[in-house]
Amino acid sequence: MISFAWLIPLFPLISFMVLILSGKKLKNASGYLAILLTGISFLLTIGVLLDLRTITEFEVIWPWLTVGEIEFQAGALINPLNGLMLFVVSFVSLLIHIYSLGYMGEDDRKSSYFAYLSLFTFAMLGLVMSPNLLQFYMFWELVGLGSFLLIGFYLYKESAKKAARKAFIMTRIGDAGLLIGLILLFWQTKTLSFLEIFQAIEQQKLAPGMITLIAILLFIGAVGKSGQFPLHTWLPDAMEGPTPVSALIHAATMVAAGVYLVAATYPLFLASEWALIIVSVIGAFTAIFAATIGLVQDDLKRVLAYSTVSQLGYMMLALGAGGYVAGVFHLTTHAFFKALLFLAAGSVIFALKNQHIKQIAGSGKHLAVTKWTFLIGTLAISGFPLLSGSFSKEAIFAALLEDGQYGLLAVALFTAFLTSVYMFRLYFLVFHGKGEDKPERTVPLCMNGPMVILAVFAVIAGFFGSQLADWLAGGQGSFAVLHHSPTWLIFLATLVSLGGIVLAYYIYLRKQINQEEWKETFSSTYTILYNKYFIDEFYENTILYSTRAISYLIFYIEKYVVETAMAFVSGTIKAIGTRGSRLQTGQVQTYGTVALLGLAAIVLFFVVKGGYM
Amino acid sequence: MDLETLLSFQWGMMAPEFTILITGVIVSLQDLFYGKKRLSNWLAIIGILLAMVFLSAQYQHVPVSILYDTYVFDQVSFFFKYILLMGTLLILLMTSTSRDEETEKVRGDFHYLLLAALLGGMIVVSSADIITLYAGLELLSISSYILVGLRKYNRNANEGAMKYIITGSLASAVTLFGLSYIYGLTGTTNLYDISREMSVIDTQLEPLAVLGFVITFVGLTFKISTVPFHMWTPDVYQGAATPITAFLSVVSKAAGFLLLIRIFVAAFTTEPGLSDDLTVYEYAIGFAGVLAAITMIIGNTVALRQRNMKRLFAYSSIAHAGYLLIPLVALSAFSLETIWFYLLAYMWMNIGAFAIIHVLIQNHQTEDISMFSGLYQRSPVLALMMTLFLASLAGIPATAGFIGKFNIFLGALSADPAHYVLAAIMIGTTVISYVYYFNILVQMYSRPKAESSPIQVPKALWLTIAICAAGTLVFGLFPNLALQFFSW
Amino acid sequence: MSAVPAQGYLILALILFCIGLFGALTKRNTIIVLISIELMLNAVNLNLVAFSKYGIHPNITGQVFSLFSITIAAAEAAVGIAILLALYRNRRSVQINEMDTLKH
Amino acid sequence: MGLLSLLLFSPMIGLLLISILTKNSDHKSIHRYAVLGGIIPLVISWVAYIQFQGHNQLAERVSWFSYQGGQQSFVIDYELALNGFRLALILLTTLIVMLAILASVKQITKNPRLFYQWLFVLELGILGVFASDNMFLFFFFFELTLIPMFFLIGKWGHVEREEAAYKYVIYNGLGSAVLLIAIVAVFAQAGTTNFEAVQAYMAQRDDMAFQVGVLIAFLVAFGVKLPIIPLHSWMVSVHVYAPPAVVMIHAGVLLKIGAYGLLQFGSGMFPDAFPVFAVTIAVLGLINLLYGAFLALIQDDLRKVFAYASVSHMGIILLGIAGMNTAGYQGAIFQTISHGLISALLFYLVGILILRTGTTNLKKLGGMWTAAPVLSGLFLTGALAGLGLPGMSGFVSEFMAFVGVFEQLPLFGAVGVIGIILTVVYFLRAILNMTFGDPRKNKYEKMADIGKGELFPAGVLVAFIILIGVYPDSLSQLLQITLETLVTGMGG
Repeated sequence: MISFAWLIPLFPLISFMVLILSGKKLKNASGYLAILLTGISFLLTIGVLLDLRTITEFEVIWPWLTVGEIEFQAGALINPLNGLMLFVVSFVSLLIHIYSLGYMGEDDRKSSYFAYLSLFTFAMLGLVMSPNLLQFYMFWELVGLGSFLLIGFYLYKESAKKAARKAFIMTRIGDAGLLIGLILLFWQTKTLSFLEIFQAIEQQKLAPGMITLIAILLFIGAVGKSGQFPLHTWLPDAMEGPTPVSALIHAATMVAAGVYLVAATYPLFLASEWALIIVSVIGAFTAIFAATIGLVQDDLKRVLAYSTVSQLGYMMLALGAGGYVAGVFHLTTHAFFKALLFLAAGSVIFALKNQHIKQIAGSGKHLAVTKWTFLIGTLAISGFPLLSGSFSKEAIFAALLEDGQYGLLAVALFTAFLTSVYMFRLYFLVFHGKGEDKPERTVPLCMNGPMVILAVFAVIAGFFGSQLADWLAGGQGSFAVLHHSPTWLIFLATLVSLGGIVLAYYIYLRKQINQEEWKETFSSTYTILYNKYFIDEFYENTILYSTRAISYLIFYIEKYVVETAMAFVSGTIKAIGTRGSRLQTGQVQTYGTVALLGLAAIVLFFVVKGGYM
Repeated sequence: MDLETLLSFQWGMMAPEFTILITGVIVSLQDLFYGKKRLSNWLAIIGILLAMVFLSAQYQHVPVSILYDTYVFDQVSFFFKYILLMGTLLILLMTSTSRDEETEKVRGDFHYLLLAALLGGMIVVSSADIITLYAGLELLSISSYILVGLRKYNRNANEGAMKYIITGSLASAVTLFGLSYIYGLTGTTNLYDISREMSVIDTQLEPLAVLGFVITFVGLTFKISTVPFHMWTPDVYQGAATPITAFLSVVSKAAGFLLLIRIFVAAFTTEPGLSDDLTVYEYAIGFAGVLAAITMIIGNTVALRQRNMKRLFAYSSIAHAGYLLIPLVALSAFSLETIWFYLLAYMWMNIGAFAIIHVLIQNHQTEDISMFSGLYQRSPVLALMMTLFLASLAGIPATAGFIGKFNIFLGALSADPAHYVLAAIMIGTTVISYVYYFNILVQMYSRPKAESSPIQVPKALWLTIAICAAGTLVFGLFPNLALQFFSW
Repeated sequence: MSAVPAQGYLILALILFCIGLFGALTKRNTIIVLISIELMLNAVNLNLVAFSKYGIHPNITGQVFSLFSITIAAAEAAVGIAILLALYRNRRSVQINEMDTLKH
Repeated sequence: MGLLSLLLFSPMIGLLLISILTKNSDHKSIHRYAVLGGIIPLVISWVAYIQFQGHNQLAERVSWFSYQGGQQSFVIDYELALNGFRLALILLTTLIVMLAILASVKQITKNPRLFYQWLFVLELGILGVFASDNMFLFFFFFELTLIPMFFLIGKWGHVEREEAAYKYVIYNGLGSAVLLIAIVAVFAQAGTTNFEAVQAYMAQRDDMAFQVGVLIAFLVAFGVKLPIIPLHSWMVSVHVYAPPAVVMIHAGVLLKIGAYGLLQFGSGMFPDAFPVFAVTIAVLGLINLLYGAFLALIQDDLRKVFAYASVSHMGIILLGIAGMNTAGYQGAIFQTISHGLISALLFYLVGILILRTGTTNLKKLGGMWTAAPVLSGLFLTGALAGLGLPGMSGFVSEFMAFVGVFEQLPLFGAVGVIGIILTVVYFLRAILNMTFGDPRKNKYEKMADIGKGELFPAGVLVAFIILIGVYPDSLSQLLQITLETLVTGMGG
């Protein structure tokens, strides 16, 4: 089975091509087709995973591009990490395809939607099985394309247009870093294959400074894709897309690709202390930074988006602190519970056609399945004991402790507290309270089903931590260790998580703590948080403004320097012509005089030249 | 000189000249007694054809000189006579069915004067003696003066002729003045003797030699219409009837260039030259480079402002003369070949263009550029031909004009030292010339047609245009035909 | 040998030439202009004859040349006058500065 | 007559068909004959492709003319030969001309007969440029393209068409003027203009100053064609005012002569001196890249956006060349081909857009997707290809060009990579403003989507773009020998 692994991404690709070329005719069938083909991919993935128990690494490559003596290749690399990612991607993707059947059921452009979704699935599957950085980069960009298309799916909305554009551009900024990094790496090692790069690093072929530089450049790519500070602003805006898309792309898979990138090139990062420090600091900062913003947002999906940013920060933090398994573990659990949360949020939006949490306050309670699954997801993300999130978070804390990063540990714990607060704020506001709005339509089975399945996974995924560590260790080597927390840390983490829940309970459900008062007391803080630290405005006024300024500067150079120079030349030519023509007075004696003067000048010249004067 | 010596010369070699002379006499007698204009035309054409046949017999003939080296038949004279004869033939064809009322009245004069001018040109081409040269030159000039003024009831023609003769006489006085110094220094008028004397010239007299060189050169720029004696050109071209303008720009100019080659290249390039190891030519010719540069610039820039087609072509002809000076400045083994080829190409394209202008002027009674407007719709073939001629004049590939320019270029850059500046000015001004040539193209293809009446094109004119087009194209695509022919 | 050196003739010729030139370029009457040009040609003739007699290589050619040039000058002048007549018939003027319809 | 000559002169068949058979015909049959005339070179070029794969360079040589001057003889022959790069460009030419003819069927209503006549002359010129094996012949055909382009712009263009045509002629005239000086200077030294012979001569003569001088001239000459800032303003006018079908050829093929020339004349003939210019070319490339990108950012006319995008993309070609290694050259060549396809696609679509709306002003367009989803989707596809999305040809070429330049000049490469972020910005700005957004903003609400018949050319171009993007070896295998000759001369 594993030797057919390279077929996995092809099915969604077929789906994409069929749908884009003849989707209009297929109408409703388009969804089923996409599900069918994604399902085949999923089954293949299961087959591959089964094989992977015995074979730890499998690679198949073909020449792709010959440049003189250099040969760039394409192919598929299956190792435990990739296998895990394959599973997560194809599984969540399949569920979301099914879910979309209901969610997008009434949309005219359904076939386009499924086409894009398939395209994304194809790209994401291709991404996680890339045997080299070039192929990785290509699929990396393609998932960006899928994300772009889906964010902008409601293309008649101005906001969707802006969000799509922003997503593409912001991630592209990161991609530029990645591209520079990989080309540098290429000239250092003469290869882009992951395995050969690792060998080169092992043999210490690279200067330490170069490794750090390359690692940081690769990390910039990850920052862009995973919405880390300072390139995070696109991710909340990306919520303009249909909610299943947010679940798949902007929660479970694509945004995690940045984390995956760091994980996949982990030996490179391990070889550079500074790179790791930067990864962990950025991760930690992003985690707490996004969590604080999440506290005050009023849009259902935006809160989840900031939560995603924050959780991705966690993963980066883990990786930066040497918690390889912890990071990947959290990636996996997060994929399940965050996808779950988004799907639940999606069904709220589907039923109520509104996503402003204050406007729909409490109305969620009419949707029973949604309410309970959302609660499970919320508990999981908050790190409630025995749910998946608690295990992966503890692993991260343990890794930090192991690494001696006490400051970062404190940040992480505080973020965990904030996480429970804002998540339960969401839960209490949406699903408890008056709830005047009646749902406009019922949530169909095809939507509830995936939610329930994900809920199951959100509950149980946490128990497989040590299996995961063994699994990953099979392929990767010494760094794949799951750190275990000391009891006090587990206790502390649980406390923090429960504390957040309790606080949220008192503020939002019991209303014993008046939030309005708080708002006034900390009005400036509130304003800053509500406006997301004014980062967008800051970019607007600095980067965008200066870009536009440069553009206009060049525009004026073009207009006044280039064009003027041209006008000057042509003007000179014309002026000579005019002068020459004016000299032509029609007086024959003038003609004679000119000739005489010409003769005189020439004679004079020779007299001077010959030295007779 | 007794009869025996006189008969010992190979007079047969002069058969072309005699043919022209006799034809001229016959035509003038015919005109006097019968006054059948059409007959004159055919007689002249037959005469020229005959002359060409005689001339062809001299192909690859060893160089011969008669009359004590005053009259030579060599490669150069052979090839240039071809241009002169061919050019005149084309112009005669062009006028053979002319409807122009004014030329109608003076048709007979026109023919024998043209033949006389042609004869003058042929004498210039073959002369190796300053006196013959001068006589030939003046025969050509004086005939041309009259030709220009032939339309005696036309004020422009009068004025043009008057300006022409005044400038021309001034120029010939200057030329003669220079020539008199050359004679004074060498004591001979034979070009070969002059060149021999020049090589042993007294150091003190060197300045005088240079002076003679320069003054003569400047005087002769009149004939080829380059700076400083160029200003008559537009006025005269505008004043003269179109076929005569064509004659002046092609035949007369070709003779003028040969004159320069004969006098200066033959007489002033002998080693050892001046005291600093340069020949007089090498020492002094630099100024001709400056003249060439100014000529090219003036010709091409002023042409930009012209709307009168004949004036425009006058300036264009000034510019082309400027290009042609370059091979003289950068004298090398193939300068002669270059000049000849260019003149040949220039003959095809310029006479072709003038033929079309001639047609249009007759159809429209205007010389403004607007006469070309909508030509493509009225007569696509004519427009296409004009495009070809203009492309050639502008030096676009696949035309003889391009190869001509390429030759000049190659000459300028393969000379030692290479004349990069001149080459650059030449090509730069060529680009300027695109503008006014392409202006005509725009008129032809993109402007609404001026009149919807069909254009009357006489058959003989079609023939002229066709020959010119064929020449332009064939020599553009297969320059070797000409180049091989030249290097026998 | 004559008392007058060759330079004398040459300078005289040069002066004559310049006078002719001046006349040709400044006089308004076309007849005068044509006469001035004759003067220039005669200056050349003087040159030729002087060279023929007192030149470095005195010989007869110069005089022959001057005969040619006189003849040709006569022809030129005749043509000039003829053209001027035609012009006068059309314009009723021999003023050279009035001949400026063709310009620019 | 060899196959190459046949190919070279095959547009004449179309020209004759049009000239002889359609004298009094209606437009429909003129278009039909034009299509026929376009197919002929296309077919022959594919035959040449098949022959070439059998390692047949199809070289032809007939002596043409020569001069004997003193000891030296100057020989110019009619020499044609293929290499991979040239063949690729020839295939591109015949394809794009064919598609341009298809585009013209609807877009050219004014005097189509004359239009096609000039178009075929133009095709002849372009094919000649790419098929010739010596500098003279190259120049011969290079210059020959001037008149047809002048008319195609000046007669069938939009608004300021004649100014644009004159600008085209003047700039290109000056460019070829400089080129001619350089060519003749080399010819005067070497006595031949054959590429290989000149290379051999230069290697043996080893006169660095002369080579550098000639190379500067080449840089300027091809800099006009490419175009290199600040020699670009003609090209913008042509993009904006020429008819889109002609711009397809212009942007798709004609501009490529610049890149081809730089590679063939620069590194092909002066392998020793060319690396001297690595940094210069890199700087010029960066300037092009950024200058074009920044300007494309604020244009209100779609055609201007694409024009400056072209300027920017040409910067990548220059960067690739500046790499002076296989990867860089291959990147430059790929970019040449890829940009040809992409800009042909974009301008094909522009032509269709103009037919529908009569404008390309971005301020007047918006929300087009609802009315015309397929057209909008194709525009987006074109833009994505242009911004170098993997899986499309643009990415492969950009990637290789950057790989190339990074070897010696990593800093330039890095700035270049950052520069291509702007590519995304301007492309998306233009395309999204036009296609996305509120459909009520679309003044042309009733505009028809792209028709079935019109889909074909776009489909072909997209197919090629994706083919190269997905399987670049299809092109790179063609280029291996060319690259070897380009690079081996440089000792690396």
